[in-house]
Amino acid sequence: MIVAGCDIGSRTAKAVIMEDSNILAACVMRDKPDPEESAREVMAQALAQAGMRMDQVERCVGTGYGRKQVTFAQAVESEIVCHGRGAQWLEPSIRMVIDIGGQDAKAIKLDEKGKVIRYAYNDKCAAGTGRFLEVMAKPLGVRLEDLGSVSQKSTTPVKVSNQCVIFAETEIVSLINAGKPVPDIVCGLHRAMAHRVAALAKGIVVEGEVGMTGGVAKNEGMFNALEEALGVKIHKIGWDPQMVGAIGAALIAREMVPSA
Amino acid sequence: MREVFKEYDFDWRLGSLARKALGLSNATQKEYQYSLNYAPSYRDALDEIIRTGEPGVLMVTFIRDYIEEIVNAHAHGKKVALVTFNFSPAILHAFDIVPFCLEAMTTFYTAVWKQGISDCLDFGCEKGFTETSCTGQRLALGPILAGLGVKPDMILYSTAGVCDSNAVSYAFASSYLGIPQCNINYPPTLTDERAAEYHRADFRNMVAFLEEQTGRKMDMDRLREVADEIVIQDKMFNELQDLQQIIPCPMPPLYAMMNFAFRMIYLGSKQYTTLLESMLRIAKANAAKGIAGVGEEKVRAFFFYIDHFCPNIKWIIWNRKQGISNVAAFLNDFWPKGNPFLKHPEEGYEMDLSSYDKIIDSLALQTSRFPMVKNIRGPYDAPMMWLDDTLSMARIVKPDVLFYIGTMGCRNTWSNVKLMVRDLEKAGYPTFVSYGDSFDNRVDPVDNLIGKCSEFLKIRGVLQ
Amino acid sequence: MIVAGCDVGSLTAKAVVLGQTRILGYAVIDANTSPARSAEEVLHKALALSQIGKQDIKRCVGTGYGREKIPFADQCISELVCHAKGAHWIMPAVRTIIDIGGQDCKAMRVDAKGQIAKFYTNDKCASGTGRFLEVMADLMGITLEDLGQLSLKSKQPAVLASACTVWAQAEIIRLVGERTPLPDICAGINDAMAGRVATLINTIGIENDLCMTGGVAKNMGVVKSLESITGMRVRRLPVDPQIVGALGAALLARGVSL
Amino acid sequence: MRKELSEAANQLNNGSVQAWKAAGKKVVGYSCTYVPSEIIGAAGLLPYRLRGIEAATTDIGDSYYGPVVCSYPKCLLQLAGEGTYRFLDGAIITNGCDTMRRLEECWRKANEDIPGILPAYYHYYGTPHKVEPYSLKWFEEENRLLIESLENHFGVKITDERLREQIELYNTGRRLLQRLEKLRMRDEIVISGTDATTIILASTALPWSEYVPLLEETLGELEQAKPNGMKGKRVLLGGSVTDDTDLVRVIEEAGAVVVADTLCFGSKLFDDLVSTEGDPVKALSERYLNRSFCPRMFAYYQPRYQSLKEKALKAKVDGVILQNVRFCDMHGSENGLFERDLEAMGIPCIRIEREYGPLVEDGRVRMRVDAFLERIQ
Ligand SMILES: Nc1ncnc2c1ncn2[C@@H]1O[C@H](COP(=O)(O)OP(=O)(O)O)[C@@H](O)[C@H]1O
Ligand SMILES: Nc1ncnc2c1ncn2[C@@H]1O[C@H](COP(=O)(O)OP(=O)(O)O)[C@@H](O)[C@H]1O
Ligand code: SF4
Ligand code: SF4
Ligand code: SF4
Repeated sequence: MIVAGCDIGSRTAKAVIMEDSNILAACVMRDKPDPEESAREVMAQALAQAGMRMDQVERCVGTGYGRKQVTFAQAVESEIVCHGRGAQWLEPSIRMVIDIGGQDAKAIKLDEKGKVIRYAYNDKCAAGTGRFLEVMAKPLGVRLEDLGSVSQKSTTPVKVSNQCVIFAETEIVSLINAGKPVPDIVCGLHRAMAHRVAALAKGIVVEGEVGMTGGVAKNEGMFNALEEALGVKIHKIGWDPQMVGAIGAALIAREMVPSA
Repeated sequence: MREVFKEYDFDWRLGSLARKALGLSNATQKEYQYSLNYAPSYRDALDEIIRTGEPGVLMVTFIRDYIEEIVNAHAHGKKVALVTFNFSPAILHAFDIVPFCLEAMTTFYTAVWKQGISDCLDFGCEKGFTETSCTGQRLALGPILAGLGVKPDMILYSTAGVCDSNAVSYAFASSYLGIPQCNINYPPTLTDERAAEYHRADFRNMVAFLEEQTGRKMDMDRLREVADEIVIQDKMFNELQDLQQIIPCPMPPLYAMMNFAFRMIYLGSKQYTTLLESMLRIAKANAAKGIAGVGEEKVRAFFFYIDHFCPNIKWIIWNRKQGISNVAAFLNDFWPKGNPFLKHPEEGYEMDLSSYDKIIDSLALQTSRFPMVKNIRGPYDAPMMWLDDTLSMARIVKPDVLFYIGTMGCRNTWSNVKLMVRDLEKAGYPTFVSYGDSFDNRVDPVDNLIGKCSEFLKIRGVLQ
Repeated sequence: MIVAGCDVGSLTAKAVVLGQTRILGYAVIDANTSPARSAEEVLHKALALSQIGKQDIKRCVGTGYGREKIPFADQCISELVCHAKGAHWIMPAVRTIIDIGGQDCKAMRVDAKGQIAKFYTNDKCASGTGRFLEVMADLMGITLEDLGQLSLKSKQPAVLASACTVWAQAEIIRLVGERTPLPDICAGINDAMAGRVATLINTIGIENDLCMTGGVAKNMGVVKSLESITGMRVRRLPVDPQIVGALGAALLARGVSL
Repeated sequence: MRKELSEAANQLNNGSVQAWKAAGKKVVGYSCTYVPSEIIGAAGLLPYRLRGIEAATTDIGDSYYGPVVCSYPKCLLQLAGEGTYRFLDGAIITNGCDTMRRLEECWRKANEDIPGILPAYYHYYGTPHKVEPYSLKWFEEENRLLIESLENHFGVKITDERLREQIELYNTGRRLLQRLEKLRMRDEIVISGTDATTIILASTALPWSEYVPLLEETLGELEQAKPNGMKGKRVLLGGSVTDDTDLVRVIEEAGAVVVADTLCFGSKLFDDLVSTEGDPVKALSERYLNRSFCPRMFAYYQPRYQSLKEKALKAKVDGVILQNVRFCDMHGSENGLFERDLEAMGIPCIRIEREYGPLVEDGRVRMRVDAFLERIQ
C-alpha cells in the first residue's frame, strides 16, 4: 500500500511517500507564504522523486501548523502524535521525543507502542525555537547549517539571558559589538536554548531513551548542548530528524481504516 | 485609550448595554433573532446567557440593577465602595453602602464587548499602573482611574496576604484617587486558633472603618435580615453543589459562573436567592430526567482556577458545543457548613445567628472562606489549600480532565502551577494548562486556546 | 562651520553633514556587525553625497546604540536628546515626539526650547518596535515599503489578537492561509503597532504638535492608524524621519546648547 | 575598600562564611528584611540573607516557577538547585511577596528531584501586612515560634540575655551604617555609590561580630578622606530588590553619583533601631513590623512617600531613579505613584523596568539612564 505524509510546518514543508515499510521519497522545502501552495509543491516534489502520480497514493495524512491547508489529505493529525509515532517507528526504544521546530519546542512522552502519554510545549516568551536560531544566525553572519560546527570551536561560551527572540537579537548584537568571539556567542545561544528546552522536558519528567526530532536536531551544537542540559545521552535518530513528523503522518495514513 | 472610549462613562455604558439586552430578551423569539443582528458587538455573549433560560434573564436583569445602583448611588445619597471579588458584600448592606466589584465589571465587559478591551487594560498603565498586574482588576480599574465612571468613596479588599497583584491594584487606586482604604489581611494558615482570632479581629477592624466612613453605626436589623438570607442561600448553594456530582452533570456550564458572580455581588440579597431558586429548579428537573445541563455530556471538566476565558465568550460557547460539562470550578467554592466538599468541620463556616457579635464573627469567617482567599494563602500542598482542595473535590466530582486557566498577572498560581500539574498528573488526572489570560485576548488568543485544548483532549484520549 | 552627526542604531546607521543653515548631505545604511565600520561607511557615503572632505568636518557627535564605538565622534549623546533636538530644529512647534526605531520605541515631550521635559521608553515587549514590522513583512514576503503602502488600501483591517511578536507570527501565517487580503493583514499589523505606541504616548501625555521620527515614521500605515487612535494629527516632517537623530547630533556638534 | 567587604558583597560563599563553617558553626539563610537577624544571631548562628548573584541561567528556576514571575526567587532556586547554597544549615522563607513565599514550595519540590539541596532546617515565617495591635501580637508569636524551632533544631537556648546582646550589636552596626549614609550624602563626594553599596551588601553576608569592627575602621578612614573627585548628577535609587552592585555601577558609569537609596538591600536595613527597653522579643517584633517601608505593607503609601521625599531632599538629589524587576507588581505600581508625586514637587524621576540582577541587560538600562541624566542637565 502506498501512503503519504505531509507536514506543513511554520518554516518548512515536508512530504514523505511510503510503500509498506519503505520510504520511497522524502522532500523538504522552505515554506511559501501560502501553506496550501507549500503543500502542493512539496508533495509534487516527493511524487517526482518517487516517480509516481498522486492517484497512486492511497491515503495521505496532513500534519503541522498548516495541516488544515493540505487539501489533498484524507485526514489530519496533530504534529505531537506524528512526531511520537515517527520517532517510535524509527527507533523503537525511544520513550521521550524532543521536537524543536521553527515555531515551538515540544517534549513528548511515549508508551512502548508510540502512543503519547504526556507532552509539553515551550513556555510563553521562550526562545527555545528554531526561528530563534535563524534570527540570531543573521547578525552573527553564520549560516544555519554551520551553527553546529561553529559552536564546537567555543572556548568560553557567553551568557545569553533574554527570552524574547527579538530582544535576544539586540543582546547578540551588543555581544558582537563588545568583541566577543562568534563561536562563544553561538555556543552561549545553544546553551541558553538547550536549558529552556531541558526545563520543559524535566517538567514532565525525563525517563527512558530520549530522541530528538525537528529541523533543529540537525544542529549538532544544539544536540550536544541539549544532552548536556538534560544530563542524558540522546539517541540519534537514523533518519533525517526533520522528516520525522511527515513519516509519522504517513504511518498513521497506513494504519487508518479506510472510511467507507 | 482611544478617544471614542472616553465619550461615555464605563459603568454607564455597561448598564445601558444590560438594559438593551433585556429589552431584547422580552421580545418574541422572532423579534429576538431579528434584533440580535443589530447588536453584533454583543450578540454571541447575550445569546449564550439568554439561552440558559430564566436564570440567564435574571442574571442580566440583576446585573443591570447592580450597575444602576452604582451609577445612581451618589444621587441617592449612598456611598460606593470599590471591592474585590473575593470579598463578601454582605456586611456592606448593613451600612447601606453600594459595592462596586472591579472583577465582576471586568468579566462582564470582556464577555460582552468586542472593542475597547485593550484600551481599558492599557488605560491604567497610562496612569502609571504596572502593565504586568492581574487583568481581572486592571481592566475595570483603568476607566475608574481615568474618572470615566463613578468615583468610589472608599476601597475595600480582602487579598492582603493572599494575592499581591490584586491587593496592589486596590492600594494603588486608593493612593491615586486619594480615597480611604481598608484591607483584610490573611495569615498563611486557615483553621488554627491564631488564624481564627486574626480573622475576627481584622474583620472588626474593617467594621470600625466602615463606621468611620459612613459616620454611623451598623443597622442591626439589616444585618439580621442579611444573615437570615445567607442561611437560606447557603442551603440552596449546597444543594446545587450536590447536584454537580451526578453523572451526567445536570447543571448547564454557565451556572458555576452565574453562581459565584452572584455570591460576590449579591450575597445576602434577595436577588441571589431568586437566581438560586431558578437555577435549582432547572438543575433538579434535569437531574430527574437524567439529562446533562450541557446537552450531551462528553467530558467532565474541573476548572481548578478560572473557568471563564472571557473574550467574546467564545471559549464558553466552544465548551458547550463540545459537550464539556463544568463539574467543578475553583471560583465556585465557598465552604458553608453542609457543603459536600468540606473535608473537616472547621474548614467551613456556619452562620451563627444567636447574637449580633456572633453574626459578625460568622461573616468574618465566611469572608475568610471565599475562593482564593481560603486556599491560595498558604503553601499549595498544605492541608485545605490548592492541591488538597483540588484533589479532594476531584475525587467527588470525577472529572475527565482538569483545566488551569489564569491571568498573566497571577504570581501566585504561576509560581506553583507546574508543581500542581505534576501532582495532579501523578494522581491520574490529565491536566491542561493555558498560557493565555482570561481577560486579555492579546496574550494568547482564544482561537489558540481552543486549538491547543482540542489537541490536548484528543491526544490524551479525553475526547474522541 | 561644517559639522556631522552620526547615529549608529540597532538596525541602521545614519549620518548627516550639516552646513551653517542646511543639511549638505545624509546617508542611511544597514548596520553591519561592527558599529565602527558602519559608522565609517555611512559617514563616507554622506560626505561623498555632500562633496565634502572628512577634514572639513569641525566636530562630530555620535548617538544611537553603537555611539560609544564611533571612532571619529568627539562626543556621545543619547538618542533621545538628539531626536528631540533634531525634531525641534526642523519644526519648532513640536511638543511631543515619538521615535520608533528598530529595537525600541520612545515617546518624549519637549518644551519650547527643545529641551526634554518628560520621556518614556518601551522595552517590555518587542511588539512596539520596528523589528516587529520587519519580521512580519518578511513573513509575508513583502518589503517594508509595501507594508505601509498596502495597508492604506485596506477596507477591513484584520485584527491581530496577539500583541507578541513571536506569537503574532503564527497568526499571520493563519491569516495568509485563510486568504485574508494582504492589505488587510498589513493594516492589522500597523494597527497593532500603533496601539502599543498610543499607550506609550498617553503615559507621558500628548501635547500639540505631535511628530514622528525614526525609520517607522516612514510607514504611513502606522502614522495614519496612530492619528485615528489618538485623534491627533501627526505632523509630517520635511526631511527623512530616519535621520532626525543624526541631524540632532550634528546640531549638538555645532554647539547648539543641550 | 577592605577585601573582606568586597568579597562578601560579590561572592556568595565568601571567606568569612567558609571560616565560620570551618569552625563548626552553622549558617541560616533568610529571604527578606522582615526576618529579625538578631534572633538567628542569638542562637549562635550566622544570619545570611539569600541573594541571587552568581546565577547564570534560570533553567532550574523555570522548571518549577512559571514564566511570568519575578526572576529574583527564580535565581535563588537556581542557586539552590545547583548546590551553591549547600553551605546553608537552615533557611527561613517569609511572605515578602507572593513569588518569594512560593519559594518555600518550589525549593521543597526541587529537593525531590535533586536530593540534598534543601537545608536541614527549613522554616516558614508569616509576616502580617499591616500594623495593628492584633497583627503585632501575631508577629510576636511568630517570632516566639521561630525561637522555639531554632532552639529545638539546633539544640541551643536563645535567652533574653543573648537577644539583648545581639540587639546591641545590631544597633551599633546600624548606627555606623547611618553614618555611612550621611557620608555618602556629603556635598563633595567622598565615596561612590558603588562602594557604599558594596559595604552595605557585605552586612548581609558576614557575621556582625566581624562586620561591625570592619565597618568602624572603614568609616574612620572615609570620614577623614578628601573628596574623591566624583562629579555628576546626584541621584537616589529606589524600587525592587537590588542585591548586587551592578545596577549602581551602570548608573555611575553613565556619569551620575548614587548618593542615597531606599532599597531593602540598602538603607532600609538600618533606618531604624531596636528599642533596648523591655522584653527583647517584643522590641524586635515592634521594630521589624512597624516599618512600612516595603510596598508589601499595602496601605502605607503616604509614609513611604514622605520618607522617600525627605531622603531625596536631605541628599540634595537632582533626580530619582525608580526601577522594578519585571513582574514585580508591588514596586512596579508604586513607582508610578512616586513618579507622579515627586515630579509634582519638581523632583525629576525615571521609571525603569528591568530584568533582575545577574540577568540584566546593561545596554538598555544605560540608554535610559543616559537620557535621564541629559534631561536633568
Ligand atoms: N541544516 C540545518 N542545520 C541546522 N539547523 C537547521 C537546519 N535545517 C533547519 N534547521 C533548523 O530547523 C528549523 C526548522 O525546523 P522544522 O522542524 O522544519 O520546523 P517546522 O516544522 O516548524 O517548520 C529552522 O528554524 C532551523 O533553526
Ligand atoms: N522605507 C521604510 N518604510 C517603512 N518602514 C521603514 C522604512 N525604512 C525603515 N523602516 C523601519 O524603520 C526601522 C529602523 O528604524 P531606525 O530608526 O533606523 O532604527 P535604529 O535607529 O534602531 O537602527 C525598521 O525596523 C523598519 O521597521
Ligand atoms: S487571578 Fe491570580 S492575580 Fe488575579 S486576583 Fe486571582 S490570585 Fe490574584
Ligand atoms: S516574546 Fe513576545 S511577549 Fe515576550 S517580549 Fe518578545 S515579543 Fe514581547
Ligand atoms: S522584586 Fe518584587 S516580585 Fe521580586 S522578589 Fe522582590 S518584591 Fe517580589
